[in-house]
Amino acid sequence: MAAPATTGADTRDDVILRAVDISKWYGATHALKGVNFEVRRGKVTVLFGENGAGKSTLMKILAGVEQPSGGHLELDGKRVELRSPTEAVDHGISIIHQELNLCPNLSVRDNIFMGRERTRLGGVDYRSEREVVRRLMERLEEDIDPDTLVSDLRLGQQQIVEIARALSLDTRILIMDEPTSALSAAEVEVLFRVIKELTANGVAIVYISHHLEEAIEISDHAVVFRDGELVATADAADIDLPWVVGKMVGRSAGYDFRDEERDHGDVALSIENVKIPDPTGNGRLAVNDVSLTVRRGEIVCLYGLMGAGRTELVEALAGRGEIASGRVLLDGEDITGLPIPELIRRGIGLVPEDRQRDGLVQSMSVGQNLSLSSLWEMVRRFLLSRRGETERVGKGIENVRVKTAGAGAPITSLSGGNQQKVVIGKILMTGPKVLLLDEPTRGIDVGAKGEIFSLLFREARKGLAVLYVTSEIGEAITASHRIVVMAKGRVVGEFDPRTASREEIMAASGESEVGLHPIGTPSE
Amino acid sequence: GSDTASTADGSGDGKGGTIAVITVDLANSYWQTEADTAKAEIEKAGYKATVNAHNSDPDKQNQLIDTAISNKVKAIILDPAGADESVPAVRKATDAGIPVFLVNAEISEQGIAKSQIISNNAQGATLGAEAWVEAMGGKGKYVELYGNPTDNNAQVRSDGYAAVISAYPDLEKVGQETANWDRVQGKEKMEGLIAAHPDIDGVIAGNDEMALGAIEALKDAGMIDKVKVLGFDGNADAVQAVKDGTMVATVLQPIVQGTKNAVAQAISYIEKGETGVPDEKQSIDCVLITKDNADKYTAPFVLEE
Amino acid sequence: MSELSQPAAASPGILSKINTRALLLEGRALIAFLLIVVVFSLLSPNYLTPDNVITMTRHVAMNAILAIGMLMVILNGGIDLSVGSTVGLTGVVAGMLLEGFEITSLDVILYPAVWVVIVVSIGVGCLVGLVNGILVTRFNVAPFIATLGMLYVARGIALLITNGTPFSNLTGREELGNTGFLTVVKGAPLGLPMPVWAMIFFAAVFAVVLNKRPFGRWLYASGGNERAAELSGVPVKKVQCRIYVLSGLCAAAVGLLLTADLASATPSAGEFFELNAIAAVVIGGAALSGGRGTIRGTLIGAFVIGFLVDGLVLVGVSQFWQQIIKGAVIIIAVALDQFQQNLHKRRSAKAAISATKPPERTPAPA
Amino acid sequence: MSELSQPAAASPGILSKINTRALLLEGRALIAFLLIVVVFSLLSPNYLTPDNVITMTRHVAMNAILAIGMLMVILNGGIDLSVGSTVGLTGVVAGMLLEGFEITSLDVILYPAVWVVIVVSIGVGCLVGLVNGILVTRFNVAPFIATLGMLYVARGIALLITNGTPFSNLTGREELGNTGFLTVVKGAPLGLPMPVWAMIFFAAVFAVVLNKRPFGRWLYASGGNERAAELSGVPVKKVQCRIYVLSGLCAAAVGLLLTADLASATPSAGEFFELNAIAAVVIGGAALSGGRGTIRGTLIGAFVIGFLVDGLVLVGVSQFWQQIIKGAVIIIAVALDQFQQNLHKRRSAKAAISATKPPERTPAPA
Ligand SMILES: Nc1ncnc2c1ncn2[C@@H]1O[C@H](COP(=O)(O)OP(=O)(O)OP(=O)(O)O)[C@@H](O)[C@H]1O
Ligand SMILES: Nc1ncnc2c1ncn2[C@@H]1O[C@H](COP(=O)(O)OP(=O)(O)OP(=O)(O)O)[C@@H](O)[C@H]1O
Ligand SMILES: [Mg+2]
Ligand SMILES: [Mg+2]
Repeated sequence: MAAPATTGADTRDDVILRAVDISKWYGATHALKGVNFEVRRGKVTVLFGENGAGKSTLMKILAGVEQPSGGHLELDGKRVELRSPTEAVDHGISIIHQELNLCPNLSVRDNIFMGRERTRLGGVDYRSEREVVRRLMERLEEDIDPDTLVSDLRLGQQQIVEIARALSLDTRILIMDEPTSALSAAEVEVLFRVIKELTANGVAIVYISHHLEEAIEISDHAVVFRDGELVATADAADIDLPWVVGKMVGRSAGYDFRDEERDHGDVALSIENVKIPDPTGNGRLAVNDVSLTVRRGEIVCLYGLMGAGRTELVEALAGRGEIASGRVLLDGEDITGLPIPELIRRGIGLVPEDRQRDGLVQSMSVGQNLSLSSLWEMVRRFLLSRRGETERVGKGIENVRVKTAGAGAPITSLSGGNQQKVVIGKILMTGPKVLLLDEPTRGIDVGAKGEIFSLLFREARKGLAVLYVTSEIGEAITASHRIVVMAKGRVVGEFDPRTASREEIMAASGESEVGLHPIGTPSE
Repeated sequence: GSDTASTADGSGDGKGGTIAVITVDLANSYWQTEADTAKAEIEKAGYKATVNAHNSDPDKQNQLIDTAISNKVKAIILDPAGADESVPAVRKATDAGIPVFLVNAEISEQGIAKSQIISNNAQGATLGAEAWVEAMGGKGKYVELYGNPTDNNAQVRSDGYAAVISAYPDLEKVGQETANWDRVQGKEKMEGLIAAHPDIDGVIAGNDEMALGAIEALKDAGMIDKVKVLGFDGNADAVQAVKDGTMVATVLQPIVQGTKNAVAQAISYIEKGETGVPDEKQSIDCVLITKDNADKYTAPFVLEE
Repeated sequence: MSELSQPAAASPGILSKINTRALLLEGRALIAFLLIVVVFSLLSPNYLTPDNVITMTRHVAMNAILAIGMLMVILNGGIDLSVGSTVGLTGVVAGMLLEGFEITSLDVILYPAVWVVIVVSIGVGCLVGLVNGILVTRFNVAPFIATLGMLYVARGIALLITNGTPFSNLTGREELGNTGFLTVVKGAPLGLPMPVWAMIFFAAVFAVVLNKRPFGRWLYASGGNERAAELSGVPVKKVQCRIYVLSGLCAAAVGLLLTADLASATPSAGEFFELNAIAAVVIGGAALSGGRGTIRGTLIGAFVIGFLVDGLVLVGVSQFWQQIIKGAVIIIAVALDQFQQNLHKRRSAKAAISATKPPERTPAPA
Repeated sequence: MSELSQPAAASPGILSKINTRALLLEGRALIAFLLIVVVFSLLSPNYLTPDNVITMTRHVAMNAILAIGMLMVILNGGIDLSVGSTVGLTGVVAGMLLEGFEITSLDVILYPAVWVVIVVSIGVGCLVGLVNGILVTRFNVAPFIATLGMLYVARGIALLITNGTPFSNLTGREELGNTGFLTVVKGAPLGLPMPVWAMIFFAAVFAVVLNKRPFGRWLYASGGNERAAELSGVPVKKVQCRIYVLSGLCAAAVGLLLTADLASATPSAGEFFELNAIAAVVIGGAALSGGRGTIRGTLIGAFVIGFLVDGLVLVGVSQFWQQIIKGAVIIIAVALDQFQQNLHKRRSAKAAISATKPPERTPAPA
């Protein structure tokens, strides 16, 4: 274990870790093409780049998770080989992975200390471990009991556990790959405070996020990646949003996308007094007496914090998870409690929150994923018609502009953004009347974001009713015709994005006082 | 067959108490008959009978004996699972004051069980072999289907056959396969043997099930007319095959008689304190079944005098 | 078999990924198979005689049919340990009906026609499968446990029906109009025994179902990622339930074929068939975790096992060694798979690095 | 058993949360167990007699020891089908050594001391496990297949060694100084038979390993999410390999106990023991997918099966019905679990709808 280099507030621009000419192949995918990258003591280096630019890959190499196909690493000017995460940790390098890496069947404490137990007389010293965890949680201003099972935590809280684990190692270099993708604004503030403490103690931070403003705010150094190459570096002082976006996509792209004004058709989806019990069977309501309507061609944003109950709501609308009371009408017909296939036939589909877990069949090709929901359309005389399928799939790929080697390419070979497009394309191929999207842009770069929203606008113009969940206020305001705010399972307000200010919307969601009221405690 | 299930109910749970019958494998008509006979005799004598099978697993046999002891049965009729492995089990029961009467197979120690009533496998094998050799005309190629190697009767019978056949130099054994007493395996293994030796004239099998499997294989290969098959046990299907002329002969194990004796001795021991038979080891000779006496076969494993 | 591969292979790209991988695995199984054939035909002149090949193929057929049913279940990430017992049970039911089914209450004896017998037995098989399916889908019992339980239950029922003694007069009688079971089910049209025809039939039908029917796609999808499949409108539960019925159906078919083959119905028939079936499926390149596997591969797997076992008998290897070799082959055949995949990955990686413009994509590890 | 539950239940223990959840599942097994005891003690006065309880517990013990080993493997999401064969093999090895191990080349016969015999047999068991482990970890063979192969191989070797006939004079001889195997391994200190002591010993040791040693946490972690465990520096492969060795060790212990119990070593000993062991583990609330399960639960599971089987024999249920009932109980015991969880969920859901003040949070079903 290398002790943290404590040089107090004095932070010279000295390089701790240097990646020299790193290249990485995955099978035939050239993920990194000879990258030179530096990590500086006591500084926050922020990586920008579209999906698939190679950010995570480089980070995995720095953390000993992946081995470079070419090039090498230098730690304090000495060449090092990091053959495993453990070796990296021993050199004082730790990482928060982009995707959660927790054991749902174990307690928070066990997750934080697994693999590096504190032992006393050959046995694990649970008491002292629990003590450490409690202190970590205090530092992160989360009241999570060390003995809670991780499976009982919300996504956001699980991400906090990941962060806590990284903090529990005394490291000189801390890599954070999308640490805030599921955090509330308040939780993000806490994290930033912690980061500042760390840097003050000379810890070097490498930070990746697709929340660009947020990332720019925390950065000392900015580094931009584009398809496997490092295309620009700059000091925080001389960068701004347009610059970053420009470098990322290689052209100056507008970050602002807004649908044109238009009056909407009649009500497509109407929800009446819906109540949904908490999925985890703790005797609480995830969704408490929610009513709302969406009109043809209208794009409604469901804004709120983690744990507001939006996922439960949209999932229940899509047929997963039972609706305990209230009803749901599609074009005036009661569709409450119908099975998923029937709902899809009738024209209501969901783009789920967790792409990998609920969106894609990893063992199948791009084409098979696209056609999965609309197979019945390709059946001729009891049999799937190959030609019919290839045609439709081809159209689908066109329609949502998936960048892929072809319909036969494995879905796992696509980057996050393109995978998301496939998930959306799959639902669109069923010709839905109502499209539900849960965090459709989570972990997706601006380029892809823009494309996805213009896609939604186009479909809306054709009369599709859209209801999307987001936790990004900017996205809520720019992309929607109407904003519905949920908090603690209830609808607490409705806003017109043209008139309403960010502040009042966030206030309504209870964002400002989230730290005081831990999420999940019952309302009133 | 009759229902071996209802034991708790049924006749005469009156005076005598229970006698435990532990046989080998109730999915096999031979032992099924053994069990049925025992049960019938026992209930005729006014006792209750429980029937179980150890499927030649000595550990299972152990547990069944244990349970019988717990059950305070009056006596145990046992078809042992292996001559050596069964010794401790029998001793345990005897030590617990429960007399054990062995049927069909023996154990490797004497003076523990009250009586060991065994069908004389060696003598039976000799009978069968002689009849088969005669049918073969004393010459030709043949193969052997061998029983479950962990069952010593497989060896005894095989040796019995060999002893007779060795006297005929013109009889050449060209192959041997283990078919574990089983008809399905008997057929598959025989098909393999036929492929390896298309020119065989005879088959000797350790029991009827394997022989019947072999006969099916020979029928399929259209060789049944020229190939002479020998079985052992004398179960209904085999006797039918003998009648049909597809099997030269089978050796009837006097299992019904043996079981009756065992039960009789058990009851007399319970009631009078002795088996009524001088010596513990009693071997009953097997009877050859050929076309000539096949029609005397009235019930499973029963041959009218 | 080649025409079975057709639908999959012909697919323009859509399926190509699965197949390129599948081909690798099957390739491996195929190598094992050829190896076996070569070795044994060198050891014994009788190994490759037409008669013996037909005999061995008949032995393979039974296992292959079970394996095809098993494949359905395994594609879904499940497993069916009850097929062996189902074989026994359905055979016994057929035997019982052929010998005459006594209704004690009315004391009449029914002698159903042969086709009725066949239908009923198949029905029983499907019923067993249905129970498995319901246990797995409705009661969320792990497939291993549900079918393990059924293994005992079905066998027990078979024993109860026969009470130990096999049904052996299955020829039926003219005046009862229930003759022909043996002749029909045991016939050998065009010199191929019925089991072989059955195998070809099942293979063809199930290959079409897997590659041409939405059901097949649903099965692969729910095996690959159940949650995603469900949310995409795949009737996951229905699929899951149906595959066990199909597996039961295959078992019933084998039960009938076996009964006819032995001209008698023993309750102990089919013991441990499940193990061979599973082995065949896995040797054929299927993943027990679900989502990966093909009919073609499964057939090859069945041939590997069948031709191995019969070969060992033919050359007269001792019973004991037969077991050891069989076990070893199962392991090696599957271990090869892994080895080959790694090799392949490494090679293509090398190729990519050295190449100026990289060769066509290779699947990322799922 | 209560003191075994100690480490798990005691709040400082690992997985204290898991255990509250596990309690539900075990509770279910416990109910089944009590039900069995009550029913049979009503049906037979001899069921609950001290002697019979000890007898039944001895029968339970062997299966329980195997089940404990099996639990290790299942916690990791694996399975070990080879334990039954390993029992047979190790027993045979012990028998061979006790009868005198002949080195033909030197034509001397070695009569190793009893402790040597025991050590060697245990060693053999661990070796079998090690091979399984290496196949699973190095060659990525699916546990089901690797251990299925070993099932055949180990049994085959056992048969080869004995050539079918059991070793039966295990008493040894004074002048050879290899006496005492039977007396030692078959003794019954304090009136409890050796197998029972062994069960208690194994249960205690493994409970400590699971709840107190880092190894335990590693096992639960790698069973819950292998990648996560690996990334956090858990030596996943090592853990995975070791559990198969442990399972082999347990099998070896049973092999010795069984041999002593039978006073002879048969190659066929231990056939199908694996199925009972697996059933015990699952009835005890473990998930075949890994990450969930406890020693305590496993013990209860073993008692459920053991006391059921013996009870059925005791009250004289027919062999055939015994099978059916056993299968049904296995299924029902596990189905109850699901049923219970759903019930719980529905209730809390209702509560949620109607409640003004909701009940305190309870852990979610895995
Ligand atoms: N395990 C893998 N196997 C094959 N290809 C991979 C693998 N991991 C990443 N890739 C490919 O490498 C490239 C870089 O991926 P990487 O995850 O580093 O991008 P990223 O910048 O992190 O994207 P995101 O912003 O979505 O996280 C992508 O084309 C991706 O498809
Ligand atoms: N795993 C869980 N354990 C306990 N409570 C949960 C869990 N998941 C969700 N909840 C509860 O259900 C409600 C909704 O949670 P959820 O995270 O789905 O909200 P959300 O609005 O969908 O947040 P997100 O931004 O992730 O979509 C909250 O009351 C939360 O406490
Ligand atoms: Mg990334
Ligand atoms: Mg959500």
